[in-house]
Amino acid sequence: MKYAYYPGCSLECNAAAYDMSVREVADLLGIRLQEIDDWNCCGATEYFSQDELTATAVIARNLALVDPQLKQVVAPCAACYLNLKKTDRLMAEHADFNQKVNEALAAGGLHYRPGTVQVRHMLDVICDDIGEAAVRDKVVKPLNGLRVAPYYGCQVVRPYPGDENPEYPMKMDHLLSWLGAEVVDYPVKAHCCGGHMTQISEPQAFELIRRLLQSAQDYDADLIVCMCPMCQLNLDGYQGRVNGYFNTEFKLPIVYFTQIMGIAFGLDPKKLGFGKELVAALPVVRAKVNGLAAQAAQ
Amino acid sequence: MAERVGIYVCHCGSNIAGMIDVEEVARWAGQSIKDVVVSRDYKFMCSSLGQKLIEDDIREQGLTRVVVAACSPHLHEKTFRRACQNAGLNQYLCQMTNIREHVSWVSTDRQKATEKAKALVAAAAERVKHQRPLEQGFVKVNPATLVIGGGIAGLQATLELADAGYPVYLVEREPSIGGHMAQFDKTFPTLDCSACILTPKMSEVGQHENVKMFTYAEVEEVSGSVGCFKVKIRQKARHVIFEKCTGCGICVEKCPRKVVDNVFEAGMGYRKAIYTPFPQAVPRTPVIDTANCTWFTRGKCQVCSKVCPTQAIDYDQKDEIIQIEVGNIIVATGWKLFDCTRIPQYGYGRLANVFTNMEFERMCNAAGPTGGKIVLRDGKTEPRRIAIIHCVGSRDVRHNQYCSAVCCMAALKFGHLVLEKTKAEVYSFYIDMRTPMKDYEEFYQRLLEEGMHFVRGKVAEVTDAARLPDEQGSLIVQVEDTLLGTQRRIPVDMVVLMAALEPQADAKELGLKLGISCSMAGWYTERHPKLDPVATMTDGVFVAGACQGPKDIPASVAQGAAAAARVAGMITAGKVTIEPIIASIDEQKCSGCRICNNLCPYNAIEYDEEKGVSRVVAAMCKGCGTCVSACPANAITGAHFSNEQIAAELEGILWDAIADGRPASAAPDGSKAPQSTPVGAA
Amino acid sequence: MSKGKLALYWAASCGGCEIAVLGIDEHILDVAKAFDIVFWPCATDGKVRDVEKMPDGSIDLCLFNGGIRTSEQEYMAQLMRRKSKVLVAFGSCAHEGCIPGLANLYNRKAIFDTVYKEGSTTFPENPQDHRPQPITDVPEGKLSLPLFYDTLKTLDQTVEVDYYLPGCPPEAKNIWAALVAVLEGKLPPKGSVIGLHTTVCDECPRKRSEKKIKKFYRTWEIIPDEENCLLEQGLVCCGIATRAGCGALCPQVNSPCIGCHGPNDGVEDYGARLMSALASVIDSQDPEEIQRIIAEGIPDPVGTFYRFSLAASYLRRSKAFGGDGAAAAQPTPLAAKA
Amino acid sequence: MENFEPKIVGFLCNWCSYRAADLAGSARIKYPPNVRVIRVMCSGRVDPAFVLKAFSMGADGVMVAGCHPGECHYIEQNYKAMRRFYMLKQTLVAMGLEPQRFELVWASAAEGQQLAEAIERMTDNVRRLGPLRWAENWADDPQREEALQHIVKEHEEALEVIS
Repeated sequence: MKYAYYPGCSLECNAAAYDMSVREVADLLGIRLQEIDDWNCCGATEYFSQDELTATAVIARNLALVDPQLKQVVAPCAACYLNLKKTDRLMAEHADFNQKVNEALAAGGLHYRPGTVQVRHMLDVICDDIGEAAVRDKVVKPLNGLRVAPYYGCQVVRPYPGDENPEYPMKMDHLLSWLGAEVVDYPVKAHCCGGHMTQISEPQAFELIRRLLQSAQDYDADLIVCMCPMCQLNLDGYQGRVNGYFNTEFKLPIVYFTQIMGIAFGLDPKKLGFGKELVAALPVVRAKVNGLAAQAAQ
Repeated sequence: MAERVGIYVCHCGSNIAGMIDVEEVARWAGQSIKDVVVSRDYKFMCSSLGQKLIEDDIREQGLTRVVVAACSPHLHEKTFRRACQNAGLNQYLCQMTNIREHVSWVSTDRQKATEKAKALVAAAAERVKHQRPLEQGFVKVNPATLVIGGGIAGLQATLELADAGYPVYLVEREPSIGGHMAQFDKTFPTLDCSACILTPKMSEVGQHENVKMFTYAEVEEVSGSVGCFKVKIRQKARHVIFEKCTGCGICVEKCPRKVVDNVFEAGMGYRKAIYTPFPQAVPRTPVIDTANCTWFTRGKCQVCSKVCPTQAIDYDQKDEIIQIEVGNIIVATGWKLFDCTRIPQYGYGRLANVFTNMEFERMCNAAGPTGGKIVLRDGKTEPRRIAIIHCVGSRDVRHNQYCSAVCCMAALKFGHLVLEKTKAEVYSFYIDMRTPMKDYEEFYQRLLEEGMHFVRGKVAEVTDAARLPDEQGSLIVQVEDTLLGTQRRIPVDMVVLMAALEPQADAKELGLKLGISCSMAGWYTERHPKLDPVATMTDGVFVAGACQGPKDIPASVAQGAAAAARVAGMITAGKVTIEPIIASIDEQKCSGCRICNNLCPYNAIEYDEEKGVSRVVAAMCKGCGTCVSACPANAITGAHFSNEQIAAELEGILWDAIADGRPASAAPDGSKAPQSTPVGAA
Repeated sequence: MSKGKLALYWAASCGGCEIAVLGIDEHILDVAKAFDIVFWPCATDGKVRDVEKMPDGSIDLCLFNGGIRTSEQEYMAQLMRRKSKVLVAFGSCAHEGCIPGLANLYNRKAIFDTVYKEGSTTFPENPQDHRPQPITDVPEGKLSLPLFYDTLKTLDQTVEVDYYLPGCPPEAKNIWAALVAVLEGKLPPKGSVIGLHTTVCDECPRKRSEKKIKKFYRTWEIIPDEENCLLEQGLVCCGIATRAGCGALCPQVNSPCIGCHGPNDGVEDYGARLMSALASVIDSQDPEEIQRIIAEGIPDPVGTFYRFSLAASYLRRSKAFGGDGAAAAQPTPLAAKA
Repeated sequence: MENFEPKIVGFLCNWCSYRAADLAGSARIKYPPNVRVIRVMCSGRVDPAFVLKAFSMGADGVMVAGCHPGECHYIEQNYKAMRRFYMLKQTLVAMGLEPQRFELVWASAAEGQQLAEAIERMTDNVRRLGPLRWAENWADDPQREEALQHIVKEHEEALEVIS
């Protein structure tokens, strides 16, 4: 199966581990990713509130650049995924808006007809297109004994939840169970990580982060897996600051779901980007997953 | 000889005349449509003066056909047919066309609406010329009635009819009659003991000489029609011989196998593998739950058989099919509870101390699993704070859009019981408080005074993820308080979800057997939402209680009685009229190809092997016309909806298309397809 | 009693009807005894101008076979109508268009393309793509050919017809029975089809039961058993909708009826009867399965349901090539967008 | 084309879709006046011949509406309507009719809004397709009159030559 691939800016720097693990896992599962040639930034969250038309045009450029042979584009970053999807919908639903966006695209010799490209998240591709049997088939190191808390965040399940319950999504829960992990069913799995609030009001952001960490810890999670660079950054990067602020002692590793998949698939942790996170994940994984500790010792 | 057609266009005050130029329609019809001898418009055709207009014209002008362009024939077809009949014209020579619901009320352009009305009038006029006089038939009504469902609505209907002296068959799926009401502790707003008012009715039904009860039984098949239904009932094997059992209960007492009771106790308590659902059950005869009985699952035990003093246990008993004949059927199959796990953010099934309303009902009931004590799932701790969440699965576009009608009052009742029995604080989280019936609002006021807390807002989630020290170990209800305009987190020990009432899972299936339809939500559809709430589209089948839509006990009882009154009316009349709109087969044309033979869901078509032709059994035909349009030999005719009548209607309805759509050069050919313009030059 | 005058004419048809007349065998002598054959181009040396010279209404009976495809045929139809007391549409072509009527799925241009351009026998001989012209100027004057119409019409779409004799071709016994009826003056009401008033099943000896069809087969896919109804075995047997009178000839030899006798009394569109009946007994309630059963089993619906009666049907012809072919063949706006 | 108002014949079953239309009226839901209703007891009464006749007589579209599958007043007759619909539609499309001109709609007695929307949608679709004027498909050849005259003339000339 072949898809256009839109990594987005985060995956080039702070979320490099996500990019690495997505490519590794995709390769193993036979998902062929063809990176969009000359893609540009999705504008993240802010641009839409500044200037909707320009923001849309900027994003639509990426859709217009998708190889016409490919009907689907995969975006691992939740914000990129949402922005691409939103753009396609806006253009499909508002003919006049669509026309304006295409006028802008025409300046660059491009055109995009809404609906031509289907925007997919990596999680959906793995769960829906590849499916349980094929994923289970690739598991060589089942994650038995590892208590994993799936963290969905906001943007993949809202406002376009697909067939998921946006208040209580389950897809990553299922995926983790296929890998043999003990899935932590904790109540805040689709609550907000604080997003960019860290830049605006730290106390607010820290409180939101603390809730997530606290709940995962209350449910005895060994680590949290996420599917968004922003979430990972907040939970991992700000964990120390949160501890300082609230006088807590959280030490929960935060990794991407594709990284933990790679472990179950027996891939080299280095190639999966382990070590780039601040709260080290590998020691926990090695300590908990049966057989991995011995292997690491060798 | 040409027919003499009269056309009557109704103004309906300004309902029609406001959007349609009725004078123009009448003028045009009089001038342009062939064979029209009278064409009038009138303020209110359905008034006695309007009807008299038609009657006088029939007598004085010798009309042979009448067209009334007014409202829906579903409202006034009978009125105008009667007027024609009064003046000596067969009622089936009157045709109504609907220019109100279908034209004036839905249009915005007067000219276009007038054009559409003309086409409809032309259609009716062309059609009516081909209509034939028909006579209605009659069928005798069997005085016996089938009531399906032994809940409070069905019990009420049963008693009304039985007391009036008519035989009633009552079919109940569970081992005992009583329904949901038997599970309740108190009823709102009077706080009557539910069992105290229900059980007398149950035993009355159980002992009534005119009632034949089938419990632990289901309706298998229904055939026939109003007046003479034939019903097959599946009596499920009880494995206890009904006639021998005295109901002493020793088998239940001695049975070693305990099972979680998911039906009557809503999963809160236990019963035995041989059981009666509750102490006051009617009948007292127990049933063996073969899925759990050790004899049936492992081939050991037989304790019940050993202890039974009357040898009433029969492990080899089989399901039995019983055939009965009835004149009418009352459906009172009730409702089932919404599955709260469908809203995972409320934590039901995941968080121990989240309960459903039915679980809480059982908990409050003195005869229930906790002996009426309100305690947490551990069975001993009394809660200090209780949250009651309204509209769980109701008024929610993701689940059920409707209001379940009883939950607000039930929540108030719960609040009262909690305040009466415990020292706990009670919070009600409501979207809107709905207390419209007699004494209901007063009850709400009473709870306000008793100190129940009301928070207006839809609960976002119930979580155990504490944020603040005093939230530790509690369930936290996260809600936007829309009166204060703020987010609130309220820690509680127990949450009660007021789950929606939903149609029974097999409501559709039973509906198909009975030939009645369900609404989009799955409730049975009544004949008319306002004016005929207990009848259905199928003559002789009535609905009562919550199977028609969520309703509380008084409303269910009222409907049960209403349905019984309708049935009693039919029985007293002794006969029902049968519409003559049926199919018939011309044996000369029929080649016996047998295409039509299995098209009739009522088996009204039979094949005469000897003559090699098919035949319609008039009494069984319901007049749908499906066989008429299937017949490849054109041998079947549908009375009142014949090919000729519909073809004529088409020619009328497309009069202007024929006039302007047809190329002039094609006009003179003597072809069959487009006949000459049916109406004169406009 | 003086002899009656009889004429036979042949328009757009295969000629089978002409031969079918001879199928009445020695009765042809009775015909000769009863009638003067005044015009029968196929068999006698009558000329059109002889007919033109006859007084109107002087022919007692005209058996006219073939549909109306050209201006000449229309002229002849009008002429024979004018000269005849009783005009009979003889055989399926005159009655309802028959196989030539299926050309109504195309138009003149498409038919000429096939014949003069794409046809394997004509193309090498016709490199300049010559087409028949109504008028051609030559040094000696103007040469003319009849105008070829876009749409074939049945006889009764062209002139008034008194009776119809169905069949492709009509069976000898029915021809003779019709002639006897004329001779004895025992004709049914004007406009009638001379024949039976039921359908082929009535004459078919096969065993019939209730019908349910899960799959339609084409004739080459299965060998049906000889006992039971062919339709119940999945073959599209048109006997259910086709006027009896043939004696169920085709089903008797294990071949489904193809419908040459046209519809039963009172039916205006033969294909509608067949479609409705067949669809009614498809054994599925699933929209997709139903569509699959229809699409796989009946790949050529018009040819199946209107094999003999397209020209006489309500719609008479296809739309895409309708009327002035070039204009009507344009794709519709929606199709163009997609 | 601008002012083209399609004429669509709607066959509505007595129990569901006709009542849905009644309900749309009672609720004063506005929709285009282009669908003209013929009431039949059941969608199973709709004979393909009615549809074909309607098109041949100048209808621009035909709508058949019945109870939802499984909700038929006559239990299952709307399934027969559905089978006929697909059978007829395949034939109509083979004859060059645009599929949007012939639609099957399910509307329960409670779905006045849905029926109104279906009518609006179909009216829009048919309006976009333009007038059908099926009978023009077999309009006489423009040269027909001349060709017939020519035959008459030739025959007259021939007669003159002979005599």
